[in-house]
Amino acid sequence: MKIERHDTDILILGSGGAGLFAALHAQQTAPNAKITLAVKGLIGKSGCTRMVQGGYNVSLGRGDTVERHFMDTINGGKWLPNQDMAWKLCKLAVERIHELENEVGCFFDRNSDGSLHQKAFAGQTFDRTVHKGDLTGIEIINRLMEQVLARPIDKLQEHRAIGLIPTKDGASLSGVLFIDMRTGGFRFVRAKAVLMATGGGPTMYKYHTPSGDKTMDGLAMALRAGLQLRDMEMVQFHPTGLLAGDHTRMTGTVLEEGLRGAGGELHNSHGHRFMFDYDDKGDRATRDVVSRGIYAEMRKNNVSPNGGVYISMSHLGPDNVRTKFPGMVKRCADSGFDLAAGKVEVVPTAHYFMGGVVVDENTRTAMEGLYVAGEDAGGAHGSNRLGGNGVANSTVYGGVAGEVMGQDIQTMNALRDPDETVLDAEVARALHPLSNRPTLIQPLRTQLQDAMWDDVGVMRTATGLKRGAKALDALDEELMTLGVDDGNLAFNLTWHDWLNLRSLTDISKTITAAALAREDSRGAHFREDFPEAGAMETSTYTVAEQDGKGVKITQQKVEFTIVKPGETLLGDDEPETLVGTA
Amino acid sequence: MIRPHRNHPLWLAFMLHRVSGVALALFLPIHFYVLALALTDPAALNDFFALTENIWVKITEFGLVFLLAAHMLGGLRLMAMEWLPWSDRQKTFAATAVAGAFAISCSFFLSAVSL
Amino acid sequence: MSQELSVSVWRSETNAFQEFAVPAQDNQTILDVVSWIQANSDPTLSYRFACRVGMCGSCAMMVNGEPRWTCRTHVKKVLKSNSLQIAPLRNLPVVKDLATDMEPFFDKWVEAKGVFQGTKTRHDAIEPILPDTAERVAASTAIECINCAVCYAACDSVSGNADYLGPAALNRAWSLVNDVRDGAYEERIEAVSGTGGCHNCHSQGGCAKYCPNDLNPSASIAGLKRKTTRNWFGWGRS
Amino acid sequence: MLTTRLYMLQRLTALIMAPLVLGHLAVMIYAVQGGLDAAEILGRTQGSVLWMLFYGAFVAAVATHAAIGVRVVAFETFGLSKSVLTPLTWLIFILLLSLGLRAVYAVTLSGVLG
Ligand SMILES: Cc1cc2nc3c(=O)[nH]c(=O)nc-3n(C[C@H](O)[C@H](O)[C@H](O)COP(=O)(O)OP(=O)(O)OC[C@H]3O[C@@H](n4cnc5c(N)ncnc54)[C@H](O)[C@@H]3O)c2cc1C
Ligand code: HEM
Ligand code: SF4
Ligand code: F3S
Ligand code: FES
Repeated sequence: MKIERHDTDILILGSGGAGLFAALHAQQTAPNAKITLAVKGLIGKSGCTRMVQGGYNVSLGRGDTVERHFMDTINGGKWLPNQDMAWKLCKLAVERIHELENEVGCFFDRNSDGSLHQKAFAGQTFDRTVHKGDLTGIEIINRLMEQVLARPIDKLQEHRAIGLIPTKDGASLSGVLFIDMRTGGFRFVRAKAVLMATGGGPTMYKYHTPSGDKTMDGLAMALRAGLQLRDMEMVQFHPTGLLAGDHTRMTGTVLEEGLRGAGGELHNSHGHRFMFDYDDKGDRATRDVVSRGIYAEMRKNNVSPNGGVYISMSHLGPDNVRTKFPGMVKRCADSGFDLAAGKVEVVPTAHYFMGGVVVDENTRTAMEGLYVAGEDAGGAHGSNRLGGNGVANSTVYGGVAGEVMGQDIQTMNALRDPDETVLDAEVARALHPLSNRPTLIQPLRTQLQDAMWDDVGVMRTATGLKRGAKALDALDEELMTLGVDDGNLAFNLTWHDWLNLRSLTDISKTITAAALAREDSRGAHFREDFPEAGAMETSTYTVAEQDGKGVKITQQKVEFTIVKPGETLLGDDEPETLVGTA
Repeated sequence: MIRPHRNHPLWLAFMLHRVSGVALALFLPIHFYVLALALTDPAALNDFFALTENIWVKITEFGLVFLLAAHMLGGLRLMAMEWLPWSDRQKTFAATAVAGAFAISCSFFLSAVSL
Repeated sequence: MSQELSVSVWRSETNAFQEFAVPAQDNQTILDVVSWIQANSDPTLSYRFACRVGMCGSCAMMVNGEPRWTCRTHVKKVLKSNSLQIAPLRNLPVVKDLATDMEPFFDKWVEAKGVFQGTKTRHDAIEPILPDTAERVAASTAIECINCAVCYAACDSVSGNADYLGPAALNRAWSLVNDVRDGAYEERIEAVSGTGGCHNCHSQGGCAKYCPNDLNPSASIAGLKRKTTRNWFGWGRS
Repeated sequence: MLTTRLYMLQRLTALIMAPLVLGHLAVMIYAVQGGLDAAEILGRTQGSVLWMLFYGAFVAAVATHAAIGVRVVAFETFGLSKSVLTPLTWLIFILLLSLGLRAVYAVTLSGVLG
């Protein structure tokens, strides 16, 4: 198989908030460098940053402080976050939002006096979420995309990264192997610095929110390249995903959190408002609590026709709902549901992946030349991500990566040569299904999603996790026997379905192993057999690493570099929460 | 060709304006030629006018005046849309333009045939 | 609804429509129909999607001759005598089957100067802007575009004129022309006044009719014609 | 293919023509009553400077307007290349202008001068 070769100075994988910001900042830091942006989909039109609804957390004074934002992030992450990363996230978010408004051209919603409007998002002690209606991500990504498209940056669209290719000694990264999806050919791009910003994405669950192009390729590549991954058991579920049947891609997509905030009620099949059976805050409890409440109802079989529960808004007055949530009402209507006057079936849905590659607060990894930012990087959120911290994280660290790479390449003289055996192995790996007899791929994806949902999902037990691990091993074996027609490799979605499944299976195994190793319940990770959170002072996080054919999980002590459990950065006179005061 | 994506009033208004414009442009040289007959061959001009008693010629003329009126009203509508602050009533505008054109040309036609 | 839909899908290899029978479902979008075919019936079918909820604008196709975002188009809404015809979006080159090359669309977006040019930096305060001044309302009305190119496919001025920047790019330019924070008014007016500029719009209105987000590029372009006319007479901005 | 200049020319000539078209239509409706008659028409127009200016302006405007209009259609509908468009526009303009002015001359001045 012929491989096209191509050289660049800085290579960026992914065009979400992290990838686009990296491209911009790299160009600003090193204007003469050759910068290449490679994406699995179209630039700016793939990934999840575009799908951000709620908004962007940033402390902009008026009583709020970076310290307060930081404490919310640490508390939300149940003391597992890498504190230096969390601090930098909160601090730089302030500069980033100014940059987005003043330089990139985003226009966020204003108060009637012309200042930025900030709204409440669950789990925070200040109304600090900047937004553009309920379509914040489109505004951020469209504006970033324009800026990037207008600059002299090389674009490799519909180029799927399939392997990180190290140098012979394995210490540094030489470049990245791609499939040019439009032709089906291979392309190897050498670069002095590579940013991986492929955005994680827990799409191995039966119900999931992320965009279809996200299938954990980045983390699977990193794992194969020998990098350490942390917090891999931490999968965030959003409680209210649309449930419209297994045959539609709409199933799993998010019905926004604001619905419950505004008074939306969750009912089971008997019309019972069940959330108060599980938590005093009822329907307004946090994401993880509500997800578990719904999951418990599903187990008791109090379910709607498609196997979920209902969200009901009609008691708030259909017209009121229509004016308050026009986007959601229209979206449901397009799918055939009446959110304003009727009730809509919902189910918890896998939303965000807190786990990721171990990096420092400058996005550097253990491998020279490889940088990771955005949802692919672990550490900033710990065991749970606050709503509104996801896009702040990807834009902050994408920008950091751009600057750091722009500086680092000044001292890297030459491009590094690849280990050709790894290159060949990666090509062979991708070609594997083409030599098998063609079969359908989708049924196996469904099996994977069922296995992960049933046994490695919202609530976990050792028995379930072990059952899940066994199912995954079987799935893995079967996957290697599935074949894809090699008649025409150009835009061959079925081939990519197979490759997607390959990455998802690898990472699913890692999630399962980490979940089994973590014998407590923190944030998004809930073990029915270990329901306690454990002592905060001795908190550890999991680190996964490739070990032969399997994965090895170790526990690392959390370093409380800025604040220790029981302490706070807030002054004695500062109230615990300022929600609703600004 | 009216393909599905063209099947709406504003596209039809556009097509009417285009067809009428081109038809007028094709008719004009003939019109000028006929009038110039006054200079070269006045008798021929009168013969031509005699033709206008013919019902088919009348219908053709009706068509032309209709096109001129429709084109003008359509053109005024466009300029109103482009230069006056935008209004969502443009569709009504389009309809009014065509209706107005129709009225004018009908009155012309009626007065021409009602002898 | 009967048990099976008869669906004809454009295939680039044969340059012809190919027939498929697809099981009908209660909640089924056009994207689901296409996905079903690829997953179950013909694995070689190519198409594009990402978000599946109407945010990314990558799934647009011609459905029964009309441009639509397929992930948010319910089958029931467009089904005609139990059959569907699905083709790649008009006015763009086809990569394969139902997937088009959107490059010309985005090149024009940049050509129309659909890119913000700030006058401030990240170290300056964010400009207080009253949300309901006439200019801001105009800018905001045009802003929620997902660059799906549905309008671009609906427009016959685009099909007739390869240079024409098209409704989406001009709509973006109009939003920026009204953005008081932007510092490139003159360049943008220049950019939309050239051979492919706003004057090539013949107010066909298909853009506004089909925009899935209820935007009105037609109105935005009319706005640009107004501004360029003022500029031509040397009358200043508003 | 319209630039701002051509666009403005087309709109301005259209604006000039609007009242002229109305006037012309009114005369036509009046004239056809009782049938068209060369002598009647010529009797009204011949020797009238006002009618000459009226129709002269009309012809100048329409030649410009229609030439630009046909150019657009030739480009968009028939895909004529850009190199032929400009000569074509001028050709139509000159053709319409000369034919038109000759007609105006015929119905207004010819009797007086010749
Ligand atoms: C529906 C939804 C709503 C959300 N709402 C919010 C919110 O309100 N607030 C908030 O803070 N966060 C929210 N998030 C989370 C937020 O979107 C993410 O945290 C963040 O945007 C991730 O950014 P990223 O740049 O890392 O990845 P993404 O934006 O996901 O981009 C990943 C990019 O990598 C590309 N890619 C993937 N694989 C490959 C490959 N193999 N080769 C090349 N390229 C590849 C993709 O095509 C894409 O371009 C939401 C997420 C979802 C799904
Ligand atoms: C009798 C003489 C006229 C002729 C021969 C004529 C011819 C044409 C032609 C051929 C076009 C091009 C059509 C197109 O682009 O689709 C056109 C366009 C146009 N005409 Fe006329 N026209 C005449 C009178 C008028 C009048 C009286 C008005 C208005 C008051 C007018 C307004 C317009 C406008 C605004 C356009 C531009 C349409 C567009 O850009 O979409 N025309 N004309
Ligand atoms: S204006 Fe509407 S139809 Fe056109 S690209 Fe934007 S969202 Fe799509
Ligand atoms: S459809 Fe095309 S012609 Fe103008 S009004 Fe819209 S851009
Ligand atoms: S898939 Fe994103 S808009 Fe349809």
